[in-house]
Amino acid sequence: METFLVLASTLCISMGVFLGITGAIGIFRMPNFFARLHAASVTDSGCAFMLLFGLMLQSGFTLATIKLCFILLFFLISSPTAAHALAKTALSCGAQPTSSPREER
Amino acid sequence: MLSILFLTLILSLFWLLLSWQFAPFVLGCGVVSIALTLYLAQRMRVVDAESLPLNLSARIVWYWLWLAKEVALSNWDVARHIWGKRIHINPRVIQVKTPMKTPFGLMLYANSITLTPGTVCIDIEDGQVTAHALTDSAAAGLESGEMGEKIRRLGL
Amino acid sequence: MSSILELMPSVYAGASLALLAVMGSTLVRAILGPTAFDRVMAVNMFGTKTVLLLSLLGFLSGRPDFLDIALVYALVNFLSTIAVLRFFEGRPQVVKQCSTTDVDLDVNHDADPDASGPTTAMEE
Amino acid sequence: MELIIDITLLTFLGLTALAINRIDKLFCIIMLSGIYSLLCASLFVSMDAVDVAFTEAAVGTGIATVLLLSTIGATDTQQRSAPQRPLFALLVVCATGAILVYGTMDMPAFGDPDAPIHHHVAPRYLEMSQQEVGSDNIVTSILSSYRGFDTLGETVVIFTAGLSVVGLIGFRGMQKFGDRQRAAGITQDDMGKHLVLRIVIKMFIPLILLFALYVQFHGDFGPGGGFQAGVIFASGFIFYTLMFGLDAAMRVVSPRTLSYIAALGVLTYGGVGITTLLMGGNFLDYNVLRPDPLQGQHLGIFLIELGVGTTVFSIMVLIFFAFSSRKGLRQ
Repeated sequence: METFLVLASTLCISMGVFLGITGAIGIFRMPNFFARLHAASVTDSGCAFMLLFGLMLQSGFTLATIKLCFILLFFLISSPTAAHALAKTALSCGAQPTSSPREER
Repeated sequence: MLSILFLTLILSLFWLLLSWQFAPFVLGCGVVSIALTLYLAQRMRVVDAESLPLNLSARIVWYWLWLAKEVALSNWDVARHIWGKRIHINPRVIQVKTPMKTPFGLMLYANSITLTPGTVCIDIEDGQVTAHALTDSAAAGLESGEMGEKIRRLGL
Repeated sequence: MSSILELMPSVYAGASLALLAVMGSTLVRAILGPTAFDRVMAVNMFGTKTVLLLSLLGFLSGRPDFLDIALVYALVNFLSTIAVLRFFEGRPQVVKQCSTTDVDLDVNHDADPDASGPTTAMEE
Repeated sequence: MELIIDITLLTFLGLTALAINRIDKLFCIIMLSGIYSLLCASLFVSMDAVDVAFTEAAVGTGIATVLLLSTIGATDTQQRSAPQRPLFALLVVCATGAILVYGTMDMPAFGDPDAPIHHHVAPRYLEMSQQEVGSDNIVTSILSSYRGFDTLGETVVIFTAGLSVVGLIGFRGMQKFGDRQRAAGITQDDMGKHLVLRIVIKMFIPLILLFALYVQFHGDFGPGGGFQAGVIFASGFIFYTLMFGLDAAMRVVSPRTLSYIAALGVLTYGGVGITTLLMGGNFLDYNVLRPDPLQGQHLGIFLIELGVGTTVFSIMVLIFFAFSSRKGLRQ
């Protein structure tokens, strides 16, 4: 059982780390602000979820798990809200959502 | 009135789970804190039906599971594009009709769209959601309207 | 039995290091910009990564009471994002001033009469 | 392992500081200083200074950025270039830095058990605080009991800072309703425009307020206390102001009420001290408050933390109100 838990949480954490690195690369490879926003979204949703879930598996039925649950819950509400607000303001301030990869950088 | 009761329940739960102390003094502090929070929330007029959906049914759990699957799939999709040798993206702004009417349902829809990598909700109004899609498949997934239909069936 | 559990600290440590790398690249993005929104996004992402790092550090040192700090960030982190957006709202001119390049910004100079805002009022 | 993490964080810190120095876009500097604060908090946590990290988290994540933004909103987004090459200043800075580095050479290594700081009063704090003060969190017992006088000073400093800001900036030019609306960057149809933001903030505000109170009352058991709680509580109000406007926020709690609350906080703190004097103890010696010294300590710490929390909260909100009302003055 313990072996299984350790393996599962290791898997989750490495998954999360992989997604985090993916996002980090994404914010450099993507051509414009809106595309980068999607890359950041990968780290916000996938990476945070997998990592926190892996930690939850490790802590079991304790207060720490409950706090991790709260952190995850607030994350899943606040990070899309921030991204949405960002996109909305960017569009209304004239950022170009559709420029092709070659136009800049 | 129901909203206030609902908020009280949520706040009590939040306090108990955070503190997990059952000494009478700490519990007393909790009661005072919750009362103060409720008073201020009431003064700020942030307690109402749109932020506290009373008609939320347990079926939302199934929606969350479905959403988790969608998020995982689109994570994979975007990750593949990021790691790919050349970036084949087709970013554009699309507009989709929204079937739901309640503000909470619209909020849930907008945040679900944004949470799914590959699509970001830019604006949401009564009948229309404006979103930015990164790839063709992400745009197609949004345009199929499956997500909105699921939220509408929750009664939101 | 105990041997496999001893593996966990190294997993936490490895994950922390990887997160640090992610934070580093986010930091570079925040410095480079180019638009103001890129910076806001980078700071927001940096905050997310900090929460994750703090949780990991709590587990790494075996003191999960660090989680309260992560919880503060999870609750309040997007305050600064929203403040920034409020700051920019309806003032494309300010966005342009705050970006290091105007490549993907298309600011219409006379689109918004209110765009002058407090900033240009200072220019005498 | 932790060493590598510390070194990496420190490197990032240095990089950020350098970038802040090189860039003349003030907005960019504000964003970077947000990152700087996040890095500081991580560094504090990794060096086991959890209470300090908590304060940094509470202050740096929201309020600092918001106040700085209000400032550049009221002035300018571009740094004026310096008229001449400040060679002399560079020289002074380098010399001071060199002296400081030279000074650190005499200091004991980090975590050295023979360091003087570990032989003065620290052993007593570590060994006796459980019996003398009875608080699980030694930082709290040091801050509010052993060093209660210092903390009183800090609270008064914050109070004075708030008074000075209100005295300097004040709430002038706020007569007309429309002015106030514009002051916070809010227009009339704003409420309908930001549906997602509005609902999420409505959901979050009660939770933030309650979390702040949880931090206030659990300083005995874990990291936290009056300072952190006050700042987090103020963050809840700032959220509200950003969403619904300065006018609505001032209707919830007016600047006048806030200044009364701030004074009340300091008075609570001082009052506890006077009470202990009157009851025959030293200033801020909580043992005499109750027949059982431990209970007296508990009561005293509870009261003064309450004083600190209310003062910090109201001063933070007052400063924020003053800054964001200033925005409208230029129009």
